[in-house]
Amino acid sequence: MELLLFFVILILSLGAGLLLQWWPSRHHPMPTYPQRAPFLGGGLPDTHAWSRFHVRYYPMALLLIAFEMEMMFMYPWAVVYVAQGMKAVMEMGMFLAILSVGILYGWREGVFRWQ
Amino acid sequence: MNPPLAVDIAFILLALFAVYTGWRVFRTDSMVRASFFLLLSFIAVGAIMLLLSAMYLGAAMFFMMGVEMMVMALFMVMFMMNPAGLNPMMMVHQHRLAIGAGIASFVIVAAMALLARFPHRPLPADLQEVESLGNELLGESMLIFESAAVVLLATMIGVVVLSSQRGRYGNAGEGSMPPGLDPGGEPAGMPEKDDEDDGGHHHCH
Amino acid sequence: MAVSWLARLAACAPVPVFPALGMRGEEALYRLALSPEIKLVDSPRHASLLLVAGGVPPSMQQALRRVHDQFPAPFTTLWYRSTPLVELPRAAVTTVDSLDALPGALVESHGSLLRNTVGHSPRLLPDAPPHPWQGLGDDGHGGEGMMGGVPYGRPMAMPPTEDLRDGLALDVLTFRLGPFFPLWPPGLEAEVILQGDIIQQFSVQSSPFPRALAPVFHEAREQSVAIAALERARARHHLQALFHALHLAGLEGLARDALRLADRCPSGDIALLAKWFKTFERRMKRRGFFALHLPERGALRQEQAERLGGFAARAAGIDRDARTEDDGYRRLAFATITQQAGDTRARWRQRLAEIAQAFDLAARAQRDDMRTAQTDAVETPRGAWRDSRPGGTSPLLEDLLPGLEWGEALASLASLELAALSPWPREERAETQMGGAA
Amino acid sequence: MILDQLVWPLALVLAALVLGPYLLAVLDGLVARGLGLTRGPGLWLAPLRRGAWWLIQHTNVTEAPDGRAWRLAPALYLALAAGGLALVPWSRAWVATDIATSLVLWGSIEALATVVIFLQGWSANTHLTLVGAYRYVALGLSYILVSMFVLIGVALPAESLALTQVIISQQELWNVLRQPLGLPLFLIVGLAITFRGPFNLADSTDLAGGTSADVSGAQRLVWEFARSAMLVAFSGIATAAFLGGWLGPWLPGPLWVAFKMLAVLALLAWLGPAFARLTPEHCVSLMWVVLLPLAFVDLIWAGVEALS
Repeated sequence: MELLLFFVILILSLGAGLLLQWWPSRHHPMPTYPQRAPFLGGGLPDTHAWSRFHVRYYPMALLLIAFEMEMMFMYPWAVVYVAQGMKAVMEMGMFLAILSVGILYGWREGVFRWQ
Repeated sequence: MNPPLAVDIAFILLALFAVYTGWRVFRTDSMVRASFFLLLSFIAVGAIMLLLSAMYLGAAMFFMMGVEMMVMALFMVMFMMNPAGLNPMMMVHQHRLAIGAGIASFVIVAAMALLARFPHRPLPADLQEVESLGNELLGESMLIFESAAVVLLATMIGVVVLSSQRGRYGNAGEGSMPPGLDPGGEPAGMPEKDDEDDGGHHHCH
Repeated sequence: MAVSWLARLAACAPVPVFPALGMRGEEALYRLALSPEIKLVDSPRHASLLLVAGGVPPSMQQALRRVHDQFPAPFTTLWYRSTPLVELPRAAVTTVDSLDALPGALVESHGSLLRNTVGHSPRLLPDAPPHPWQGLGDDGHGGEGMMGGVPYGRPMAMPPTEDLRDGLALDVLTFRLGPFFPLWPPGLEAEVILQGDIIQQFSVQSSPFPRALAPVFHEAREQSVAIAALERARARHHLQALFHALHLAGLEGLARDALRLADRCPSGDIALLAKWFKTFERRMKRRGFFALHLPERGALRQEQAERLGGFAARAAGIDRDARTEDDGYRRLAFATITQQAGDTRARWRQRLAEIAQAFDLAARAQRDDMRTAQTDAVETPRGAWRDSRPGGTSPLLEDLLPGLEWGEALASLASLELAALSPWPREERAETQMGGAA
Repeated sequence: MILDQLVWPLALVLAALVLGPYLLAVLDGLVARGLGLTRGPGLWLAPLRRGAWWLIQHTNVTEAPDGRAWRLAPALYLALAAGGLALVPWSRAWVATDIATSLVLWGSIEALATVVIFLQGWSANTHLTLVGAYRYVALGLSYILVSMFVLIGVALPAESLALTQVIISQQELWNVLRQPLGLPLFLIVGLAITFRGPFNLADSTDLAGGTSADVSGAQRLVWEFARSAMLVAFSGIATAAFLGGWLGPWLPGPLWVAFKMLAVLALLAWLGPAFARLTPEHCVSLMWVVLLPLAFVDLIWAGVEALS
């Protein structure tokens, strides 16, 4: 039941978003090529913008993947935390301490700076 | 239980959607589109999990795949030629092998689904899925859980070592120099002779 | 009737204006930034009006046509002290020569555009792709292979030989930016090569338009002038420069405050001005303006700083100021201020310190009615004006910007003054009037 | 039964989806007025006028865009915002989507928002939008960890991942007091997910509008609307997680929720333009080196508090 309503809300808003874009422009002609050129203050590009884009934060992105895996363990842990008491504290403390080492190491090696 | 008919219809629609988007992954020219078609496919599978009352696994699926497909798109665009598919291209290689492997694995999995005898163990109605998962993590599977932390730490360090150009002593390409043992002294722990052009290999750790 | 109802609603919206600044067009920008009914935007895609302010040299008219054609319909044009492009029909052109009438004219144009009483601007350039491609080549993309050809009219980006930072050579994006890029000095045109968001190469193709100074600087070359007037004009100049940097940093409110202060500079009460400026400076620091500029970004080398002169040299630790040679200033116990780092942050610290110093000097000079004693060297905000006016120095960007991230590069650019000094002073009219209003 | 489970929650979500962004635009107008950017009458009409202008302006097309993805991105962003609003409990009975893992589902909405914002900048195939898109991903991948830690913090005393349980656990003391670091950190997440103020890396001024630089007309309307709607959804989650949701004397629950959401929105509308935009490099360092450890501290605090 809840999921049905969630789904209905998603579809309604998605449809509204698309309709709102499509309806006003349904009779508009295709813009001319000069209009469609990228805006560069009067200048022109040599090439398409799509390219092998040099992402400058790729080590951070990889670090995140590892860290996020670990976060997924934390949600179930949070639910039983109070019931399990000290045991949960110890276990998660150890777990997080190990992973903090990873972040500290990454920071030390300049992972969060632009490569 | 919920009205079974609606759940069945939703399941079939989502399954078809997952298969369709999975197929589109290999039919599109753009790496970004391919990544996000795969994401859509995973989302459909996650939604099926929600339908199966695996509330945590389903939501976690959205979460994980959202981040992971984003990172995958970044790297696909970085390293693939013609990443946006401006020119027509073929996403798949070795067609015959791929088709054969696909059919074979489909048949095996389908046979398992149809022929295997699944135990009939209806779950108690008041099963708290997330809690039982948490208790498992803090109970029998604790060792696995903690060793996962160590494995992830190893992953993190590996990632940093392999990908980070900037070491703590400066750029790796410049040939890093650890500080001396005494002020102004010889760099500590260096080999006798430093090979100047090591071709961008990292020795910053 | 729904459309006319919508149009009437939209006609009252704040007027989205894209300013294309020509020579001596800044005054229009500063005036419009303080007009609440106008919304200045940075992309023609967001505007209903193209405002061309100031003269556009013939070599840049093609670029202007390109900007003009990038507006989505409906839009129209307005020309402030500028000659409209000849091919534009009369109906799509409004010309205005008075600064006071400008905001009103823009509001009027926007309103009549939406009420359909003024013509939409037509397209000027032919509707053709940059390169013919359809149906050519082996895949119909105008060439051969996976990376070849000109799909959709343009070639694909190709990898360079190396990368400045991490040696990972991926594709570079080569494009020419300007001369109407609103986030750097008007007239500057450059070929930029980006790898990721790092600038790999930057070559200036045309220098920014010469910058006109307040007439008092020109007078000072001919006769003795009041030091107070000179210093007020200096503070005003730096405050106006600050507007661009604050806009770039996303601090729109403070950017307007800088302009308001600048407008009060020529005739406002000097003690009050100094007090307001102190508050303004404090607020700027608190809101993280300096935190935005990482240390060592955009740092000038010694000889570059010397070539630039003025505040940029002093920010790099070169203790040189033509004011020290003037007896009038000496009697005011003028002492130069310097910074050491020479980077973007140091330049802004220097400029802020010089504004505060200018207010202080003006206050003391005004009390005793001090005047300058010499005319053969005047310290302008752009640098010392001795035998010749400070010239354009934009080629040093080719050295300075590579290796910087895009935002850092633009922030560094905003902290510098690279345009040559115009031989003619700025017209005083606007200034006295604003002074009168304040 | 049907009325309580379907009709009222749906009506409330849709009302919040339509009214919320409008009220946020009015609040933004008030803040702009405070900064001296606009003045004169028409505070309440200004958002409608702007919207009308966007509806009239033609939608731009670029040379070789990924057309479908480009049009889909704003609509998907709006759908994600609506999904977030669906998770907000309006009262004990009126919750559109009351599942056991709504906190995780909100986390996945945050993760997917990054994808959608990237898509908006990428699909245009123009230079400035592309740089904006990649910049935002750096931020989007960083803030998500902070958000997860902070939300796990509120799950500890509730012993549940459901927002309704989180609210019920705040009956004695709201989480904003019980976990004082939580709400400030979470507000930063709110600014980041809608790229406002210091975290406006996607649509920044130095890129002439960033991912929006080549977007016009109705597409821009939907984009800006979705961006506001996302902040409204965020304020709903913040209300439930930290401000006790429907809890409050005298008034009915949904009204309390609405008031608290408005307060959060007003705070964010005021905070946004108060600070200079951070550089992407700064942002990433800030998130990982400063805010993530602070989120650790918050979690430990929450843990100690929950056991005592």
